[in-house]
Amino acid sequence: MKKTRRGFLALTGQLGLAAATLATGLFSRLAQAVDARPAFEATSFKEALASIGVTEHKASAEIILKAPDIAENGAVVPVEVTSKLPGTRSIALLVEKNPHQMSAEFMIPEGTEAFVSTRLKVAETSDVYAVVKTDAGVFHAAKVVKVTLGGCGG
Amino acid sequence: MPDPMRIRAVMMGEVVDVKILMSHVMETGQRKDADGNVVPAHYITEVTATCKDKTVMSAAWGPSVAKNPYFSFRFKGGAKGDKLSITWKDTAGGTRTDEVTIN
Amino acid sequence: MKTLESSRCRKMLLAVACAAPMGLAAAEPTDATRDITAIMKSAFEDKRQATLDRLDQDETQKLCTEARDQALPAVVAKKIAEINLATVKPPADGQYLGDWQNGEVIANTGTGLQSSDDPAKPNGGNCYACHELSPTEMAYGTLGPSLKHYGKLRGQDPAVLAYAWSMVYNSNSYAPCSNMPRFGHRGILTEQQLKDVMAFLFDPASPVNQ
Amino acid sequence: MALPARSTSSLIASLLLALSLPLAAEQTSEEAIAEYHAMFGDENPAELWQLRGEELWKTPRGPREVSLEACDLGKGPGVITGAYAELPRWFEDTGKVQDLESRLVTCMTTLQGLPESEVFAIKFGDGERKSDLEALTAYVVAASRGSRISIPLDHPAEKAAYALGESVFFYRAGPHDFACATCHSESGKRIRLQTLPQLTTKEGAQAAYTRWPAYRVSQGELRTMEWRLQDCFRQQRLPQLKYGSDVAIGLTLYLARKAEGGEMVAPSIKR
Repeated sequence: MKKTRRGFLALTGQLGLAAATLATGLFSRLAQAVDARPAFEATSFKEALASIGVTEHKASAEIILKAPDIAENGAVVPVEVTSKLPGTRSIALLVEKNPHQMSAEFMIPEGTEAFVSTRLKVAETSDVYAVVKTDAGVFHAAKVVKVTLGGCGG
Repeated sequence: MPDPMRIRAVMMGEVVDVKILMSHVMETGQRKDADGNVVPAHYITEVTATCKDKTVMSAAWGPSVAKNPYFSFRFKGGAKGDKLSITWKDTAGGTRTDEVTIN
Repeated sequence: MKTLESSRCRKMLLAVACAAPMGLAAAEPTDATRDITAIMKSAFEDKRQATLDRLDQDETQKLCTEARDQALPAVVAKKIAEINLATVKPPADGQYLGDWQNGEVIANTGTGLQSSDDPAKPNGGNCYACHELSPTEMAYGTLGPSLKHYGKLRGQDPAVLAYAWSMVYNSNSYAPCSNMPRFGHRGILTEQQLKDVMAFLFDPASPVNQ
Repeated sequence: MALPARSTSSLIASLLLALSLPLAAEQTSEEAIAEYHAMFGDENPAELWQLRGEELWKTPRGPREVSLEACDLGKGPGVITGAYAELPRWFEDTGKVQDLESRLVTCMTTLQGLPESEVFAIKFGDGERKSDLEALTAYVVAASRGSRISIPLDHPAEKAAYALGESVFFYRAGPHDFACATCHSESGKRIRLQTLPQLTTKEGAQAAYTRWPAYRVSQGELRTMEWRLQDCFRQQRLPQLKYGSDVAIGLTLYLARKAEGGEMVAPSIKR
């Protein structure tokens, strides 16, 4: 672990964060220490959103979030977002019950459609959020994805 | 050397429809191998797409994007024959760029 | 066959490990099955706890293999039921019901005895792979009958408890060539685990009976 | 008065049907799983294996520095179109019934001169430890998309392999008394939420066999039939099936023959 941490320090120079990570003494946190970006280090939904500058957000029917009702396997869950909100600047995907809620954030420049489709890991049955930043504020849509157990060998 | 991406970029009316598959382990750093050792985190953190010197998409990813990632987006301003370039960077300093011709 | 099995068992107990699921009741191969068992053994190799002796068949496995997917002749069915009913051991203290919460964990756990499993961990029963149990668990299989409201529908009459115990201990005692493992007889689950599974089926507080 | 009576009873029947919660829940969860599968569309990471396999097939490798383009998979040297749909089959040169994987091993060792130890170094890939055999298999199998499975069992050795495969399919053993047939000889059953194909029927065998090899979502890897069988036996609590063994090939041949006439769609995407 020490080696990794030094490598990480050299790589990112984020001394403060590394010290804080060390102080928690949590193995899973240490294992995560390669990532210096606060949004992806956050361990609560609120904290994750705050780290991308979001404190308030409203539900909007103009965001269409497509995800399956049941994921046969949580390792790969297709998620597709279309925002019909004018002035959409970015789309973030968060999984509420994952150890780290922030999954991805997509910047939408002028001329690019407010549409993304990808596949996420969902650790357990959870709400999946699409959080959309626009010129007129921040909006979200959410959908619950049930993750089921499967197979003959557990 | 990471494996090449499979990129499809097709005109749909005036929009370029992009579909990408990337070869990457996307290790979270939380998984243990058969011997009980933690597999170190190793995942893509950044993806950018460029067409005619313009960034048409940039994304920040964390470890919960699924293994061998799939990513699709759509943009205007491209035309048949234009080049689209996709680059990813990962936590281990790895990177890969692939280019396709829009058709 | 029953006497043969149990005498072998007793001898083996003295020697090493009768209680180990694999050591049990591997009868001498007959002409009909010697070839296929030998072929199987040459095509497989030991992997951790999953060793080649697991390919040896006991009398029940042999008879069920011969039947393939056809209906069992009545006389064979009767024979299998007899062999297996004789293996059923009631709980030592006469108490059939343990802790339903632990039983629920066992019903949900699919690991145990695979080459990839940690032998230090308790085996699962994987009941949900084949049975509907708690009405709130939607990911259940249909290879076996629904067991929803099992205790609620049947009550806890001693005969009812004894029958259910026989089924989980050795399914072949009443259902010859059942798809269901013989959990007690083959040492997959311990006596305490079987009691816990029983409680999961019968306890009025268990989610199965809600 | 017969008419109203009939419609009343059918109304009651449909009410009963609607109230039959387990049935309704089952349909819902099965539909939801179908929806989950549909969301993957044509975007299958198996393509990444196909790309790597094509490269491996066409690049001169091994001590002899030749490509695999002269490899005979049963339809003549270098012919891959439709080859997988006719495997396993008898090969004169080796005097054996071979599946695709074991045939690829033959070509890599005899044509390219690669030592068997190197070919078998990584049978099943794991993340950055990539298996050449899986990549090559993906590439060759994809060239059978749209081809119909044809296993005529012309050679006596093929008939013998089929008979062995059938015996193995019904062989019950291990602590759990499992055989392949335990889970795969009834229709319309499932384990948890996974529908089980009835492999003893044409319909069930076709549904299953035409979709393997597959990208396994649960592992993030492309898996071949050799892996599928080995992993079934692991779950049966049996020891490890040897790669390319007569049991592996016999069972594959048995399943392929059961799926006769089915149209190959593999590599597919599976849980």
